[in-house]
Amino acid sequence: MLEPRTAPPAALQAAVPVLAVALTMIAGGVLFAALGKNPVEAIRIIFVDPLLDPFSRSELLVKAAPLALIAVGLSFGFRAGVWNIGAEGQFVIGAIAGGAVGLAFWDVPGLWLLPLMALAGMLGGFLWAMIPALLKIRFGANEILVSLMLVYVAQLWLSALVSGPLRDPAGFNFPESRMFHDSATLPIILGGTRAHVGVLVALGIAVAAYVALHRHVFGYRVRLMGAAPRAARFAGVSTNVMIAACLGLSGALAGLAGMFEAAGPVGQLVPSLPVGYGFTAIIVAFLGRLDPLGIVLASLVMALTYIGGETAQFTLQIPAAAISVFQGMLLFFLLATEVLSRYRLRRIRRAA
Amino acid sequence: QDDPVKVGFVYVGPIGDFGWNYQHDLGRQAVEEYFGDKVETTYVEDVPEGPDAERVIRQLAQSGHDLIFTTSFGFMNPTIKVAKQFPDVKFEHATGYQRADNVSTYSGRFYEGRAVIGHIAGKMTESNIIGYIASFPIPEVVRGINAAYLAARDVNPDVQMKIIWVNSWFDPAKEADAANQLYDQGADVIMQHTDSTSPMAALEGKDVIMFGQASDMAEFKPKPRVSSIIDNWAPYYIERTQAVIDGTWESVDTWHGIDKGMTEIGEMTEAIPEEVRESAQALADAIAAGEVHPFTGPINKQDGSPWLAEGETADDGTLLGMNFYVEGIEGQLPN
Amino acid sequence: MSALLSIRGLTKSYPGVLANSDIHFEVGTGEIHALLGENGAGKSTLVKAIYGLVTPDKGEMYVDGNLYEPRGPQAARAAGVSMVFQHFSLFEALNVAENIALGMSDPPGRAELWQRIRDVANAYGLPLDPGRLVGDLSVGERQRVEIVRCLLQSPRILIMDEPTSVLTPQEVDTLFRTLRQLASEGVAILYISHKLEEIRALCDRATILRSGRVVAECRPAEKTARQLAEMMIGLELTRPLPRLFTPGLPLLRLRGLTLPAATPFGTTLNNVSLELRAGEVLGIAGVAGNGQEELMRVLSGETRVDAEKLVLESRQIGAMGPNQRRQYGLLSAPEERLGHAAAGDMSLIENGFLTGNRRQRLAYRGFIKTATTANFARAVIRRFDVRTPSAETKARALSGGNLQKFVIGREILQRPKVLVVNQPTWGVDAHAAATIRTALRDLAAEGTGVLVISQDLDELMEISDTFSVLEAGRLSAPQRTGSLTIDEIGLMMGGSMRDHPGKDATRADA
Amino acid sequence: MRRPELPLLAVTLTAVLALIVFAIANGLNPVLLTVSIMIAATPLMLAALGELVVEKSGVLNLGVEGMMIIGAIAGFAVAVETGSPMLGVVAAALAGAALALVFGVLTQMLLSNQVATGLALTLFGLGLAALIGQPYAGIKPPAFPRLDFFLSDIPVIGRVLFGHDLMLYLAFALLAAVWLFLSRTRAGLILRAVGESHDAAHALGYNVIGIRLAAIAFGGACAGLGGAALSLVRVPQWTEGMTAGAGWIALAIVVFATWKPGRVALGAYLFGGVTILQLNFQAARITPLWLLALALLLLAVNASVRRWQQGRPVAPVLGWWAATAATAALAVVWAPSIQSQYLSMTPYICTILVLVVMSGNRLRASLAAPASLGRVFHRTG
Ligand SMILES: Nc1ncnc2c1ncn2[C@@H]1O[C@H](COP(=O)(O)OP(=O)(O)OP(=O)(O)O)[C@@H](O)[C@H]1O
Ligand SMILES: Nc1ncnc2c1ncn2[C@@H]1O[C@H](COP(=O)(O)OP(=O)(O)OP(=O)(O)O)[C@@H](O)[C@H]1O
Ligand SMILES: [Mg+2]
Ligand SMILES: [Mg+2]
Repeated sequence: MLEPRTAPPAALQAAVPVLAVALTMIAGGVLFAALGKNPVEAIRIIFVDPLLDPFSRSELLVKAAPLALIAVGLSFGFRAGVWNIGAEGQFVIGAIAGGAVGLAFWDVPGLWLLPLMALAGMLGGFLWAMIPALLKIRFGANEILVSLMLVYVAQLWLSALVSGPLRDPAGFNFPESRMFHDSATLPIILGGTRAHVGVLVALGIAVAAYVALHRHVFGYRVRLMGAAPRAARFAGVSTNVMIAACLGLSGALAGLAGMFEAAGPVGQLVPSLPVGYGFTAIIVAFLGRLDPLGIVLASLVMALTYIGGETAQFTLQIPAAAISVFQGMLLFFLLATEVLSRYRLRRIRRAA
Repeated sequence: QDDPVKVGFVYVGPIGDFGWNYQHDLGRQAVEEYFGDKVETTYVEDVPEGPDAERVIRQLAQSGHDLIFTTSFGFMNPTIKVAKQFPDVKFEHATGYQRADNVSTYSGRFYEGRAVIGHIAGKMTESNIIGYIASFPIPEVVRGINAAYLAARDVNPDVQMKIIWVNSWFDPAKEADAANQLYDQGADVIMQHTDSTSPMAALEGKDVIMFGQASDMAEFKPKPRVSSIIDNWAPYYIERTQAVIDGTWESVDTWHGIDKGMTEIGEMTEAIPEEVRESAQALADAIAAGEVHPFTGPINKQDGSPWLAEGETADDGTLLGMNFYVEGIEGQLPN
Repeated sequence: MSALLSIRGLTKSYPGVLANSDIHFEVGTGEIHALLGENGAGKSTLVKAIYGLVTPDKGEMYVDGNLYEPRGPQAARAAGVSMVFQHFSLFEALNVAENIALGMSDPPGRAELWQRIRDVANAYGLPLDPGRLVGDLSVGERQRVEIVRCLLQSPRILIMDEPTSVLTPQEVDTLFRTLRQLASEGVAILYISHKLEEIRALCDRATILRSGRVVAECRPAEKTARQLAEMMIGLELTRPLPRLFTPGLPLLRLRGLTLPAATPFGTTLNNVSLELRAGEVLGIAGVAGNGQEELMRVLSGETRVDAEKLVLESRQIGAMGPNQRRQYGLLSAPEERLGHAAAGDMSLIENGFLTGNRRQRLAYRGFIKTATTANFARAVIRRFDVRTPSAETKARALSGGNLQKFVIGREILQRPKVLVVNQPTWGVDAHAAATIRTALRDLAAEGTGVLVISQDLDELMEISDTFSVLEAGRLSAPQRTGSLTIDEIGLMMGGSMRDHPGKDATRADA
Repeated sequence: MRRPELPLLAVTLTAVLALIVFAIANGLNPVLLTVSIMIAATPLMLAALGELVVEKSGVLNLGVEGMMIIGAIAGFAVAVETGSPMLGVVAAALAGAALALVFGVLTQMLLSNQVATGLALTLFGLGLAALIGQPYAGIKPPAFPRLDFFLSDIPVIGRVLFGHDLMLYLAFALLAAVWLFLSRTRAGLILRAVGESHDAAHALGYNVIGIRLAAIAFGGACAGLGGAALSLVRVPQWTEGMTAGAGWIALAIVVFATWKPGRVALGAYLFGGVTILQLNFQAARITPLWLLALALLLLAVNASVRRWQQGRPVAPVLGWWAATAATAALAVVWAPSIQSQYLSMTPYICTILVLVVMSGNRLRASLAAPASLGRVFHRTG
């Protein structure tokens, strides 16, 4: 029998995700053993080894930054009951918009270029997210489906652009843009690695989001709308404004992440730029319990499973698919254990 | 020295695709078999072209690999970037055009194979409609379409080509749909420049002939698969590994065709009439011997403007950047 | 009188609450037996146990002297027990016949079911069209569906949990006639209500619960309502004193508002006008579902209308949202405590911020002033005697009456110019209700205009100076309280007003 | 025919006519085209019917994609191993149901968020299917039995109605069954009641959680069948990620259909049609302008019929017709070369457009939508 808790203890709130990760390790171990791999070694390679190697550590940041950035944006909407499932598309559009600016001023030096690209990226993601927002506000169209359909559209558009207008003129017609010039490439913060300033920006935004969520009227409205939509309307929160704000915010941050990815690790526009950060970020958002600081941690854990998973692939030849199963399990366990923080387990007594 | 040479392979898709990646992995297995204890090979499959590729390549470089094959066009820039940081490691990038002191490029002249199957198609089509499932409008694919069309037209002036672009190297559902549509539109020969076997699976049992792509796709013999264009990387991989062992490795640009066996024509089945099999084999031999070039003038571009004069053959530069249809192909090249 | 149902030592606990503790009582054939008690006394828990929805921790139940242990409602129905619920048991998007079929264990075929519904409905004077969507029915008609659903199963024990809170006096009469007829046919009826006069009129015996225990048994007809109430709460009740009413300047004016229904089952407001003056308590009577929700939303600002339709003092505020209205002094408290007036999963402090933000200046440049906000909530808790462990407690954890005190107090403490409340004491027990009513009267005495929407005529008679009736989206002209009898008002609530438009045309006090 | 269906009927007829005109104008065989569309629509229809039942019970399971792909691989693997496509179909249904029950346990018993759990299910299903499927890539499945009668030889009708794979008939049988179940049976009534108000259903003694779990399992089985229709009939082949968004389209179809089984079939055919047609557009040089003209035409027909039906003047709609004509005229004179990526976007853009049009009438949509959809049910007591 489950009964609702009135006030979940803080310690439990923190312990629950840890429990989920622990259970995933166990279940994942069983999975790897079933594949004929040494489970202890596999878990060690996935969860520990990347932390010991300096390069892997920097890569962790590179991988976690876009995840955190997108997930922080999504968390506001998820709290308010606005389901943006299409961050991947907004990510792509952000990359296109930021990248197009970078290509337009290809060999123009200047410190203004990167901020301009970042703005363009955010604007692109924002506008792309406004499509589901406006359709929902005006026609009541389901934002889950609209934003998701727009992912495919964005990806095809990127593909069309890099094999058309944005194609590298010296690239033998291959579908990719030219490499960005130095002034359009994100500065590296750790020499010899790929860790770029975007990592710092993501961290800063997460902190700002934390403050906004817990100390600002905007965050209050978001939480209120999620907790009790009618009460939110009564409190003067406009549902439409919130739909637009939540979708717009998550779109802008996803767009920024896309621009960072293009101007950072990749350094050009390619059709394969999106690798699913927008979808993974949904998991990260829930793994971080929709709290910006939790999300930062969750994005690091998630990045760990990716990087560790890659290493496990070529050291133990664990197939890539097993790593996705492993990540799916992580989310299941998280969702399953969350019940513990919201409800208390109680034995049912039955009268004799 | 006693240390085995470590050779790494980076694949863009699953090795179980029975197409492009599968063939590269056959090459890797051939290296293992040939050198035995002297080498140690590693592969990473399903590496998306994009931000993760650089890390994977770099981790291979860092973990003591001496020679790394990156087997997809999208790995070009990451390979170059990593190569700069690891000057002692040798890199080999497939299908790209950028080289460095420690980066070679290699690819096959698959258009030679296309000419051979185009020849078969031209001879065998009864509806005079050849269907073509195309992936992306990059030079490699456009070259294949032109080569196949020219060879078919040589033996059958009435031939017509219908092309469907699926915008994917590997999307079985879409490829199957495209195959069905081409069939419904009357094509009785269908070629593909995509990697899955689903078009054949979809048209199995229908009155149509098809060709394996990248790998032999022998499972669909004798029909619809009547022959195939096979990418055979094994000899090249063995040769380059040998060069590293011998210390003679140098940065080169390799573009081999039927002559060196990098492009192979798969077994022609009984479904092809004896006489066609012979003429097709003769064409393949002639190409291998350098007597015939699939792009030999006179050839006009689609808009009617002259490209190659009588007897003139195309130079590699133009072929590498080919972005036009030749005269006679209908439809616009999506560009 | 033989005991048809007897309960022995029934105990049920919820975390932290002993909802029922060692309950003993008996109901005989043909008896109408009342269960009385303040909010949370355990009445619903007890009847749910009888209907098989709650498994008791201890104790036995006997029907006809045989041990009765229902494993679920189906088993209860098989044993001849039927129940009309306090909340939730109809499906709006399904039709009457479907709703009834769902409440039966073994419904007959469609044609036969329709016929039987008509037969039973006519036999008891409860006309119903089996084909209509329940969502389209008035609340009184919905109650009929529930009752017919029970009657169709020829129950031997009929449980009614607060069935009349939504009925007009005339509908209550019909219901009582039905119940007496059933009792005369030998059905045992367990009847729960907070309306003590009804209990006195209807019930043969009453069992009184307090904090989950039986504290008394009596014959209600032999007691006054006041005595019954005092037995329930164990305290003496104070009543607001009658007060002289001198209307001040007009504060709030709604002019000829017509508003189409916003939801499929909503009500259309039809040319509604009203005027509220300083120091006036204006009551709006009417059966729920006649436009109360819609009117409330128009006044609170959740539904915006043309600016000039609604005027506060001299300001046109029709197009403003709730916050701007609050700024200018129009505050409101909706009927639904959890989920509308307050967010259940948020703390009282956060719920204080919910409407207090503007007027109490709880935020600076959008950043919430934590200390000020907490102090505001604590002030409400102190002033209105809200029983809660702390201000950090989630609203959900409070009892209904206490949360209602918090919600009303939150608005009153903000010194409104006009306060609009909907069902301020709905489902609230006598003690908390008295506190709230007194607070509203005090507020009016200080010059605030108070608009009370309520279905409880006794309440309106007690606190309002003037009142109007809302029926089918139309609002009657205001009457001076006391100028009409409860029966006359009841007729108006039931729709007779449309036949006598002239009667209410002028203000009684003008 | 109930009157509200009239505009829908008109729009459908116009679309079918446009299809035939398009086919004939481009030398395509309309019959073959129709058959292709039917094959493409079947997996969508199966999955969407299952999801319809789930949503009618008040549960939103966004994991359709995951359940479909599990069905695709399970069906494929079992068919290959046993050589029997029928066993494969059974296995696909079971596998889909099993995965759905993971969702069921999480959301119904552990009260997790349905949206998040559904997404997790999709991710997990895609990964698990890829893992199981590794040995099956590129393998040829056993051929699926066809129902071929002499009737198949009747011109046009024969080819359209007969001689299809069993899956297609299964989909229509399922359509009839779901329709009958929901509208004619007591169990269907109870299911709808649970979706309408779980609290009321609980108070009347229905086992809300049990009923929902059964619906979820059924939905999973249907999605699994849809996956099998893909891997055993439509493609027929196993490859990683082969559902490629079909599960999401199935979800969109349920919204499009305003929770009515008949419209689910219509929706599936519409989407199947667009998917197939966009491949033909390339050869036929259909530009987005033509598609825009078609969209405008459908809107114009819809608005005109609706107004005519309501007895309102039709004149204000002339703008739509004029826009249609102008766009069509422009499309005739101006046919710019178009990158095929833009044509590949059409199924997705059409999905969005249709969602918008269907959501337009909020009052009606809210009537049809199960009132408890997506809400967590917590049983107390
Ligand atoms: N499902 C539940 N879980 C926890 N506590 C409950 C539950 N149901 C009732 N309670 C608690 O049990 C006590 C008795 O509740 P019950 O609903 O029986 O009161 P009631 O007498 O019907 O009140 P009202 O007059 O408000 O209807 C209350 O304190 C209530 O908060
Ligand atoms: N959803 C929102 N997100 C962020 N900021 C908001 C949002 N809604 C309003 N704001 C800003 O917060 C402040 C207060 O807004 P509020 O809605 O209380 O203003 P208002 O227009 O008076 O309200 P109402 O129209 O409900 O009366 C304003 O600065 C407003 O711009
Ligand atoms: Mg009660
Ligand atoms: Mg405002």
